[in-house]
Amino acid sequence: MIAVDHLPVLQVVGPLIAAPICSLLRARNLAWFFTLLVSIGAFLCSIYLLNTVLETGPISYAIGGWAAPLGIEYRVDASNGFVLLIISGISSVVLPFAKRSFELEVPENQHSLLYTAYILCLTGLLGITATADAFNVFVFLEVSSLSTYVLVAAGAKQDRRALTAAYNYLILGTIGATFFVIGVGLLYMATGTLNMADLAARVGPIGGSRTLDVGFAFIVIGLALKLALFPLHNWLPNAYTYAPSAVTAFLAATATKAAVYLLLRFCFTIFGSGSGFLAPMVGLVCMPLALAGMFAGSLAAIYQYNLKRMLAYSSVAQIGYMVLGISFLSITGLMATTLHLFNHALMKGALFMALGCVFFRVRSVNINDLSGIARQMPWTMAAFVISGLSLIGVPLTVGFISKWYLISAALEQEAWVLIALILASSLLAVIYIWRVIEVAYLKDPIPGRTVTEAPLSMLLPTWALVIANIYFGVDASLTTRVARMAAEGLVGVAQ
Amino acid sequence: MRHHLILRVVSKLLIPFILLYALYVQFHGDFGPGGGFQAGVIFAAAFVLYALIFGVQAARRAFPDSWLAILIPLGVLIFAGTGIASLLLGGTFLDYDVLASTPTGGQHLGILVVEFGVGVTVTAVMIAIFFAYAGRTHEIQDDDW
Amino acid sequence: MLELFLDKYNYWIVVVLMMIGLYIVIARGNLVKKIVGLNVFQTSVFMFYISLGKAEGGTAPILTGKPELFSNPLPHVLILTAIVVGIATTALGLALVVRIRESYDTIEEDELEGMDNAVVTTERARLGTGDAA
Amino acid sequence: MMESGIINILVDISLMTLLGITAIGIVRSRNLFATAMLSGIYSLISAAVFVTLDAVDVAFTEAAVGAGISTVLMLGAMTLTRRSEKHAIKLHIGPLFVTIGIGAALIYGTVDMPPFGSTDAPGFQHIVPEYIAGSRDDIQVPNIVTSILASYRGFDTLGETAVIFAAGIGVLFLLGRRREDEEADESSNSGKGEDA
Repeated sequence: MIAVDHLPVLQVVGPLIAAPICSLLRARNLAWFFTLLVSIGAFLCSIYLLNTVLETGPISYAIGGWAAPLGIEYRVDASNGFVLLIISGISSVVLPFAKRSFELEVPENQHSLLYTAYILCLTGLLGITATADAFNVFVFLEVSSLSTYVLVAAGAKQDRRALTAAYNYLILGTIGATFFVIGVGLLYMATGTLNMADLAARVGPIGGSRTLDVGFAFIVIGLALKLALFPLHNWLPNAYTYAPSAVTAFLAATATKAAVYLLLRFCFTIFGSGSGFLAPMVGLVCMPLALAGMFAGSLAAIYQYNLKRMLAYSSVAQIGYMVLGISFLSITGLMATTLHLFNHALMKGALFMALGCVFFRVRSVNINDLSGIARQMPWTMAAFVISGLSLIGVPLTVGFISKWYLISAALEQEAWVLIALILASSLLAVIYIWRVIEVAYLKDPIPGRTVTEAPLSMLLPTWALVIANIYFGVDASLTTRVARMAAEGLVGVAQ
Repeated sequence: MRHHLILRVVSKLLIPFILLYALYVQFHGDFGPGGGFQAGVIFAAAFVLYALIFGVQAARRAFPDSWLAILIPLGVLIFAGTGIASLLLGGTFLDYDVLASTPTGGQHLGILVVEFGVGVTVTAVMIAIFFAYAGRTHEIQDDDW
Repeated sequence: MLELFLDKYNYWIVVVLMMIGLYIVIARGNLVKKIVGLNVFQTSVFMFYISLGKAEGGTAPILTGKPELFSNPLPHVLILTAIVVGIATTALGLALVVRIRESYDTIEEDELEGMDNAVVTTERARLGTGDAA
Repeated sequence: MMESGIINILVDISLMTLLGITAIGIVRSRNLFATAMLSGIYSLISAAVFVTLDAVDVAFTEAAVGAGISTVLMLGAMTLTRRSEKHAIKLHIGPLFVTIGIGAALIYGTVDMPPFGSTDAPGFQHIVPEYIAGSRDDIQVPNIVTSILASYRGFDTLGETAVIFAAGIGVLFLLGRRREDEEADESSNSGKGEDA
């Protein structure tokens, strides 16, 4: 029973210990199975943690036995408990899918290293989410980033552009992380502490310090690079396009989510009360960028012939929605962002996995090669269409819930223009999803090509996410309850 | 560089001292500057020197890939294992107090062990990285420089 | 004015060094040079951290038994970690450069982009004819 | 403060000037071999700066890593790539403005900072006194940096080890297999593009 008390840290340390063990496993099936077990373990752990947090409130864990500001603290509350659940859950769904996908797309003798990098990436993402220490965030951010570069570069067997994509991601990611470090340094200089709760308590009384303002700005820019906020999104389309299918599905559904969570944490928990800088920074800078990202991303998506790239640009647009939710600076806006974190993970995970199924059979995700594919791969394309509808925001899917809360937040502030813009950008999503439907369903199959439905091991995980898209779209009571608690928790600590 | 007699003799004399110094840095970190990371780097530097003078093949024989494959993960496991041990002994993760009969003794033991873990992984990773680069090129010729 | 300079000169020089490093990263097109720039940028950030931990008249934070004024050891610890992260990033970045060179035969950004764009153009052309048929 | 202060400032400023010259040398050099050497020199001088700022552990590490390992890596990579930059060094206006903007923001931020060397800074008042006392009484390790690194913030160091491990895995993944294997692999896979 003692083990239960240690779950906050075991959630992260479990995968951290598993990674070196995985590198020792030479048989690739064994490495895959081991990775799957680890991921499911982390998922179960996150379910337990979130459940406990919802019932009894935040859990704090002092690593090394040193109490909070001295040592590094792990602190799980509704908001990061939710993000832990998203990351480990998506990972557990993607892994069964990943096996066949990696067998096709990555050279055989590299699989145990590949799964090791995958576990490290999972470790890093869980670590940055669970920690309550600003510098510890950086360390685990780099664990996840370095392994992500490797995972992206693993697409090089299919297309050498994966290498340049990984390199550019490495350069921009490192600049982002260094900006984050500068920001943390400035905060430390002004407050003398690195613990988030302690920072929040000490930032308040200082107020109006230029050091703090600049520190905050650097942290926001660093995170904006990591979460690919327009116009700092340049690394994302190539990275998502040329990474192996399973990696894209995993990253698109988790990596940017963790960065958005960090942005929430810094904006609201730490700077919520203290700096007079928050409101102008968010209102004048983040909101226009979010809107620009929504339109630039969707418009760029319409013109792509490579569908993975199309969805990557769509992710840029979706990140715009998340940041827009933040920029309302209200509980409803925060709920919209938190809900969209979860919902977007479901829909993008499903969409990228459906494309992964297509690639597995067709060896291409260019739109013309998909002519009439729906007749040959009906289940895959049905999954694509349903999650596409969710992306657009059609009722009875999770996408609708996100849009609903986003529009409610705009309504509260009577921002009619914003509502019009949100609806208009959803129409752009209709266009690029319809392009795919038109080609896949209405055109004739390419003559002479015999393509069969994707294997069950890939189809079932895809459909698991599709069903989640519908289930949480019909009954959003659980997710909205968590999102409300998360939003209140994020703001509440600061007040 | 195989034919440079002076280099070979000097480095043969030097390398044991570099290794000794690495060990000193590894275990003296409590008192002066140094610790596992620095020691690992110095240890690896000795091997890089050896490889440069006597050839990568000889260095690979001295430090075979199978060792590296085990040592790289081993260091991380030693470090994290210390954390798990303290957890099993009733403390929180990485709480060294519980590792020995007195808290101070536990702290000393814990610091020693985790620094050793860092040293192992750093040494192995640095050597592996060097071999990985070296493995992709032909021997560097003197007139290349 | 002089006082402000004496108070802040260290930070200011370090900021200038950071800017030079960052400039190399974003302005130079050679992939190895970019990594060097990243190193300069990060090393300057490290100096910034260490500067803020300096105590006037202090000594290195090693206990000698006498009561002494120490410089702040916490930034030292953070930067030790950051240096390690930096070298890890450099190693991985250079490995990527080596692979890029092997498959593209160049490490100049504009040439890489040119080659990738050429691929895109041919793909689009192929797709265009596919549409007509 | 004045007497020893002035000497310190002079040493500081001369080191910093050297750093500036080296950095500009890196910007202007087209020869990548020279760039790698200059980058090693930059690290060595920064190590000297770290010593003047009392950070002996950091200086040690920076010298070993920046001047040692990372130069070796640069040279190793260079034997596999090329020795000089292709394009002439010219001023790029866009990046220049970006960096100047970022620098200006940082300078703006320094205005409210505690003076350089001041022990009134919050960093000296909060937490750190406990580290010093704890290192003396509880942990009994003379090097305070070691006791924070390995004990108080040991988890960061575990993360750091994981980062090194990740880099090792990454380099082995990218370069571990011999070239011949990959060439065989690629020829069986009909080339670079996305094959339909």
